This record gives sequence, C-alpha cells and structure tokens, in this order.
Amino acid sequence: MACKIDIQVVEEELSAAQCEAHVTDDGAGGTVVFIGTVRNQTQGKEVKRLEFEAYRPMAIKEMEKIAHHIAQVWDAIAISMHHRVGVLQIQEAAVIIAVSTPHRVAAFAACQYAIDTLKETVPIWKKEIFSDGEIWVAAHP
Amino acid sequence: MACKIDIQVVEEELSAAQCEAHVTDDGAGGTVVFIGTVRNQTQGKEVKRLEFEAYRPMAIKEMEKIAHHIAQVWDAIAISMHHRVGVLQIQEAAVIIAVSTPHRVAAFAACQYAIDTLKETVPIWKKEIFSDGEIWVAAHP
Amino acid sequence: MNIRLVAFGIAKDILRQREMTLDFSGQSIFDLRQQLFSSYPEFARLKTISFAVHDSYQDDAFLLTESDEVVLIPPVSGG
Amino acid sequence: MNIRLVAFGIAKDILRQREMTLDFSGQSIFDLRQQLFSSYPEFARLKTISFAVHDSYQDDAFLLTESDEVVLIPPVSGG
Repeated sequence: MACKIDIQVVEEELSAAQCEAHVTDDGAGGTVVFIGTVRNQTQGKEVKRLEFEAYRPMAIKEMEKIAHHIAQVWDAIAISMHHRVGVLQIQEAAVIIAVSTPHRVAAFAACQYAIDTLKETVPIWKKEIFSDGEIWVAAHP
Repeated sequence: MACKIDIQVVEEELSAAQCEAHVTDDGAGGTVVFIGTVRNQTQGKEVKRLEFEAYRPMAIKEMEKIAHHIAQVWDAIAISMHHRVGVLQIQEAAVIIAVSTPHRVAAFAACQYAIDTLKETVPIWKKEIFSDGEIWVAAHP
Repeated sequence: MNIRLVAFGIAKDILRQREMTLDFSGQSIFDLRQQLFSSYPEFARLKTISFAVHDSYQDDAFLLTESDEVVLIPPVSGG
Repeated sequence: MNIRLVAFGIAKDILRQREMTLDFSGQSIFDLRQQLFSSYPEFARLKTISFAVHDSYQDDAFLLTESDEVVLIPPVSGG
C-alpha cells in the first residue's frame, strides 16, 4: 500500500495538528508524533533564540529518503515531516514528525528513526544565540 | 523538579492539542505524543464502532502510577494522559499520551512505557461492534 | 457474609448486572474466585479475572470482610 | 578550472559569503578539500566538512568538472 508522504521546510510556525491530520487514516492503529522544541538553555547557559538555515532542495531530498525508508521498513500508512527555518523563540517547535502505522510499536520505532536520522543527514543548521555571542551547534569537535 | 501531571478519563472527543499544550515547557527539548485511534478492522473483519468503559476511580489511580513512574525514571517535565470512554467511531482517538523531557530519547522511552503499561494495568475495556455481533477485546484466550 | 460485587466489561455480561450483593461462604479472594467459577462457569473461560478492593488490585490471599466492595476486573483492553 | 561554491552554516561564516567562484587547481573533492583547508585554515577545525554536488553527498573520489556547483556542508544540526 502506498504511504502518504508530506515533507515541508518552511519559515512559518509549525502545527502539530496539521501533521496529525495528514497521517490520520482508517487503517491506523497508532500514531506517534515527535515535537522538537527550542530549549531555554544549553549546558546551563541561557539561550536567547535560535536561527535555523537549510539547504532546502537537498534537505527535502534527504527527508524524502527517510520517509521512503520508513514506508518500506515499518509499513507506515502516512508520514509527515515539517522543519522550520529562520528565527525561532524559546518553546517554539523546530521540527514535527508524525507517523501512523497499523500497530503502535512500529510507529514508535519509525518516528524515532526519523528524528535520529534527520539529525545526522539532513542539511539544516542551528545557531544558538546567547546574550554574549552565538554558536553554530555541533560544528566543532 | 516536580513533574506536571494531567490525567483525564472523559466522554468527550480527545484533543491532541490540549495534551501538547499541557506538556509544553521552556526546558523541554523533546515531546513525544502517542495517539491511539480506532481501526476500521480487526484481523480482516470490519469494525462498525467501539465502546469503551472504565472503572473510573481506579483507572485514574493506575494512570497516576504510570505518570509517577515516568517522572521518576525518565525525569519527565510534564505528562498528559487522556483516555476516552463511551461510543467511538472509526478514526476517533481512544487515548492520547504526551510526554516532554529535556532530551528526546527519554521522551520516546517514557511514552512507549506509558501506552504499553496502560494496556496492561488500567481498568478500561473495549468492545468491538461488528455488523453481526460484538466482542469484548482480549477477554478470552 | 454479604459482599458487594461490581462488574465491568465481560464480567458484567456474565453476571448480567453491574452490581450485586453476594452471599459469600468463604474468606479470601481465592474462595471468592472458586465460588464465582462454580456459580458462573463462564468466568473459567476468560483469559484472566482479577479483583480489586479499595481501588487496588488484590491477590488471592487477600481476606474479605463483611460489606467489602469487590470489583471484578476481566482482561483490560484500553488504549 | 572555475567551480561554484555554495556555503551553509559555519562554512558560510568561514568563506564570509554564501556563494563564490573558486579558481580550482585540482580534480577531485579530495583536492578541493586540500585547497580549502590551505586557503581557509578554519575548515580544519571543524568536526567534519562534507560536500554535495547535484543535491547529493559525494565522497572524496568524486571528480569535479568545470562550472560544477559544490555545496559545503559542515556538521548538520537540524531537529
């Protein structure tokens, strides 16, 4: 059965409801949603805000790879992956991933795979802005 | 740090947005949401609708036990567990569990523990209604 | 002694009522289980049947006292 | 030959520009890596630096041709 895939990289505020609506399906028994939000601190240091930038065409291509892998391995019914770029305030969602599957165990595994892999392969960069400077996350060893 | 716990057993339609709003927090880095929906079939047989009943005071007590365990083991920031009772149509949500934690791996583990344990210990019963009869799920070997 | 039974799910269907007073001839949950299996053989066909008193699961050794309310908990299937 | 560079994240800060044309004296991604490390020593301090051509990651053996557009991909940190 074809998996419904919805990939977005946008500047606008993300909506979990929109991702959940995409994956709703008669045959779904379990939906797992991951919402990655901006924390107020990194290793005890206060974060003012974040900036994300993406190499958009390739980010979408890499996110599609993740979605196709999930469709194949976990028999997903539908997948929605939205990533936000631009300036984000504390508590705002940077990424939302929703996966629906006939049985729930697969939905957990697939959603966790999606966020783990997104963080490794998708060309998106996060800059943390502190009161006394800024840093590109994970750039240096 | 005290974990914010929100347990509900209600007849009204569930709202993922409400559960997500409860667990939103400045210190949260990851939120995982599980939405259990009514499937249109069981082992190939078409399900018309479902009926859930709960032994309410004890169901809430057992759900609180799950929440406290999660708070302790996974350092959760907030937990929301809503279970619906009464008559449910296909695609409607029977249960929604949202967990927020400082780091995402814990949120996946905690949310999966919550739904697995809820299905084992919380006194709530599901009846599937078919066109030619009905059955209390899992009652017989 | 008399005890109160409250039944949910398929247990309610087997007793044909939500609540009833039982003339109980034993002492423990184990004895109650035996008496119920004997009066309502359908209970023996269930995967499990658990009992709760004061909103907590109780094991077979639990001793009942007059006017206790015992909740019959067939296999749960929430979620 | 001339190749186009497009840089993101900290790579853009190191080049001080998003896009530039580079007078490239080598052939492979490996050669490009060496040339960049030599012209911009800060690249050597990064955890990793990857390269993409035609929207796909390419390894060090990949051969570049005139007017190829190479995207510089420092360690990603989305999510």
